[in-house]
Amino acid sequence: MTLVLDLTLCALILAVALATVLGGGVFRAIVFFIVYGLLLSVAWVRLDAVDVALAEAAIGAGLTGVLFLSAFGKLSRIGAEAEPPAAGIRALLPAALACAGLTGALAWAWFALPVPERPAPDLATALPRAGIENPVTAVLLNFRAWDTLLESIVLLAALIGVWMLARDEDWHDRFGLPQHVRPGGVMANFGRLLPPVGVLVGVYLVYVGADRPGGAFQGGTVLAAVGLVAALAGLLRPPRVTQIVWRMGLVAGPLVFLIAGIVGAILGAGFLTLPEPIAGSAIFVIEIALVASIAVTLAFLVIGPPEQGHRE
Amino acid sequence: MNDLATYAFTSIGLFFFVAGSVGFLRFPDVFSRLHALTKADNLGLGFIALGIAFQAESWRLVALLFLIWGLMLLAAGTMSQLIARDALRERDGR
Amino acid sequence: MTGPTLYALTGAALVGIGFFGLISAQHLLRRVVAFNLIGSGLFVFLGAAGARSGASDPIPQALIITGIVVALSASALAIGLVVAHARASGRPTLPEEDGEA
Amino acid sequence: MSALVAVLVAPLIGALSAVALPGRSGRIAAWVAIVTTLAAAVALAASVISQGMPRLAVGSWEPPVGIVLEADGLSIAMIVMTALVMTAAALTARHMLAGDTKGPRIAFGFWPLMLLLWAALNAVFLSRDLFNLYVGIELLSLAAIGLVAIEGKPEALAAAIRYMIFALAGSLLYLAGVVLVYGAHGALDIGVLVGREPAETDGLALALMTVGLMSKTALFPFHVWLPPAHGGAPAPASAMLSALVPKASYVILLRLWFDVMPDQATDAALTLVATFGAAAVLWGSLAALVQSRVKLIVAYSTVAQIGYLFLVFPLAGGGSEDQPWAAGAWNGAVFLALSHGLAKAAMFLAVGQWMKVRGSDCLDEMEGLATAMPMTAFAFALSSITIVGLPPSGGFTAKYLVMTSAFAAGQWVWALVMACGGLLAAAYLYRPMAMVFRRADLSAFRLPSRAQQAVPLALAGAAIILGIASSGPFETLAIGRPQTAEAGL
Repeated sequence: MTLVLDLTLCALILAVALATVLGGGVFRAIVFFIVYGLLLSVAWVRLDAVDVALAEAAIGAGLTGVLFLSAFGKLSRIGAEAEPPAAGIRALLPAALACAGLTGALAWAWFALPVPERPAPDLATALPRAGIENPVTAVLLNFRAWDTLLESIVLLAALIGVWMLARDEDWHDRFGLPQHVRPGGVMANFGRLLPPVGVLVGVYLVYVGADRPGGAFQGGTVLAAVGLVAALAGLLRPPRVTQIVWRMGLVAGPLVFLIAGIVGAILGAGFLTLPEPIAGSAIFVIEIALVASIAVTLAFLVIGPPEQGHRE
Repeated sequence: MNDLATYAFTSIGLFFFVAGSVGFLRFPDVFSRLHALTKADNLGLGFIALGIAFQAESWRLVALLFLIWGLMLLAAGTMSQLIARDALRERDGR
Repeated sequence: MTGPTLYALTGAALVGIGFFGLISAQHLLRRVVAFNLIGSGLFVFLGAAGARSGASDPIPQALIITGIVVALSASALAIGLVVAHARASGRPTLPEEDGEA
Repeated sequence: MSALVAVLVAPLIGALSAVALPGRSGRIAAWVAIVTTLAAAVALAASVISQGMPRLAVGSWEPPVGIVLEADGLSIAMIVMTALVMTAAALTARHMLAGDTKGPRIAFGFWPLMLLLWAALNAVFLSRDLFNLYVGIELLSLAAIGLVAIEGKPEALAAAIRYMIFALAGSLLYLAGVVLVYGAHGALDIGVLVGREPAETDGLALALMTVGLMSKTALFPFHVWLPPAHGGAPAPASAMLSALVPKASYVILLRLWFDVMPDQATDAALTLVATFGAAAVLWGSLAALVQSRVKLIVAYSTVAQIGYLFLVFPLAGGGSEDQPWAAGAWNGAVFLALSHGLAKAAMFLAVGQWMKVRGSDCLDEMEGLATAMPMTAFAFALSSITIVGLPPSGGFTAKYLVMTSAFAAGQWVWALVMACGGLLAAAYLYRPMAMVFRRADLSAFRLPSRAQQAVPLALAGAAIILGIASSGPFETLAIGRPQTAEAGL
């Protein structure tokens, strides 16, 4: 019975992925990609990885999908959404064969992989000392904290890169395109109703991340989405690059993380070492700052560089 | 008993989903398609939530299930309104 | 055929599909979509490898979450570049693959 | 706090401060970070030379649970070279970015991107964890792409997109290899993997990672993105991109082929890699010969110079691994990477100053610059000596090492390629030099200050000093590599 479910799910995932690549039109590809992300998050649940399922649904399907859709909107506005005619099948045959070869090689590798002892025995002894119950959060924020710290900075690097794509004459304008909302309309009401619940859900995801699936990235994404809805509903006006408070919000998470790491190094415990008795609370503090920064960074990434001047 | 209720309600829910999907595929224009999708699917989701609620171990889970349903109603309603308005504007050539 | 094997093979197929999309697509936005398919295919493969021994292994899950966030960052910058490029040149494609031969 | 932590943390905090703080205070924070990181790099090198390799298990978690950072001879050589190039680029950036029409956007974005690039490079040079290296090279790529696009011109944006496609595809192939390694061995730490039981899938994993990293290093045939990207960025950014960024993926390749999986390095595979290198040398040099813009000549020269770096693979690995010449070849490769980094950065900074004066980098516009700005012309000439590989430069020492190894190994083909590459380099660098040294009256132009002109000269001088004082660097490079200690000269 479960095998039938898995088979159906995998077949659906592959069909939607093929539709994404082969189907006509960019818009269709984007919509299929969002469906693909949602199906994939079901697959993650099947693989017993609920934390990943949440991340995939929120970030992979949700946020990435919104990014694609808003980019598509901007491209349509300048008449660059249509696709040029694709190359003929004959021209693409070598590429198709090479890609099939890659898939074949990976499939072969799966059957050739030795099965190592896992989870590593060292992990079992380390987990009780992590100061946190959820093993995935323990790996992210304690064992492999250096990865996570760099990752939060990767997010920031992407945002600065996106900001650099603003036109010079727009630099001091507000982020993104202005939204026109009818006061008292559907969107305005939705924007008023959703944020209280959304904030609750976001905070809850972070809070339960300590001992059950959830965490800073998943919660931060929900909070970013709440901010975006509020901006779409005209409740919040996107800020400008010159507003220092927001820029401080962007760096707060990585900075607190780094400072916690340095304090450990100075006190002699070691870089990014969280001594066992205080590990839980230290992770809590880091996580709060991280969530704030992730939410602000993600929301700004979606809104895009400043460009409101030309439309107002 | 609980299992029986789950089977019954999820089946009803699935029926509405199928009906909604058929409507989505068969109806001629945006408005009637939206009508099929939002109404039938929201109802279907409600029944599925009800069905799963019989399997829940605590009232907390039941509350969460219906919170999800409520949020879906809110989102689906808003989105269909927005899509409909956009389609209307396009039809009127504005 | 067990669950993890099924998902690993799906992941392998996704990688191939994604690379084909990356090569064949002309519209740059579509290439970014394809790039996301490759990444998630690899993650599924890794997740399946982690689920193979029965007990769920948190390390690959954490790696995958990190990978998802990194992929989002890269996509966001790529999407921004595509929009900026289209605005500057009026086209959503690269200037016909000049010098690429 | 150890210097090892400082070289990572200082540029990161600098970048965060440069984002958060307004205008002037942001730039001051960036400069504090630059000076601190430079000092920390020197301190780290000194401590490695005097006290041996520092090893840091981040968070006190040992692998396979945690991530290890370690500084060996290769790391510190690269970190010090990076620090010199970064500092020089920063010193000239203020002048080159100032007074432009670009205004506050570039003035805001350049400093954080540059510091993030620096942090990513140091992180890659120090990390011993294959997945952490993935995160590091992604940070590196995103910061580099931001710097390519920063000019905002349509060509720069197209160049950035092409770079992005190659960089992302490369990262994903590398990640595919990492996934296979983790799947087979349940470990990501290089130290743990060295003692692994070789698995059937290791060959595929190494192949995937190699192709991915080749794409990021811009080795032929994946080089097409490099010239427009490096040629289109502002000069200080070009200097970093050309001198440093390809070295990060190259260093990972060295570690993979010579530390992690020497058992997979068959002679055929090594020869294949070197063949790509040889093609890169010839193709890059020939393409450089026909360019009409100086920046593109310098960028194509990078394509060729990257090719050299791969010629040593069959000389230092596979059947050659235990031979006496392997050490010489390996040292030669690293020496090439170092001297190319210094010289190429000097060239881009010199050309950038010429561009600033003439408003263009067309060959015809370069007349008379040697009389007007003798120091930059001298810097370009000295760098050319290194790139061509004439004594007494670091480039000469490197090529001498590799060529003697090639003859000792009986693989004279690679030596022949190197000789051809040297001759071609002399030819393509002669063209801008001849123009620069032609007489013309440039007294009407505003010239950069002497201090500014001295910066590329200092870098070019460092590349020469590397050749003259090569014994010190040799011993340093050997730290952490037992088999290279017996220099195979």
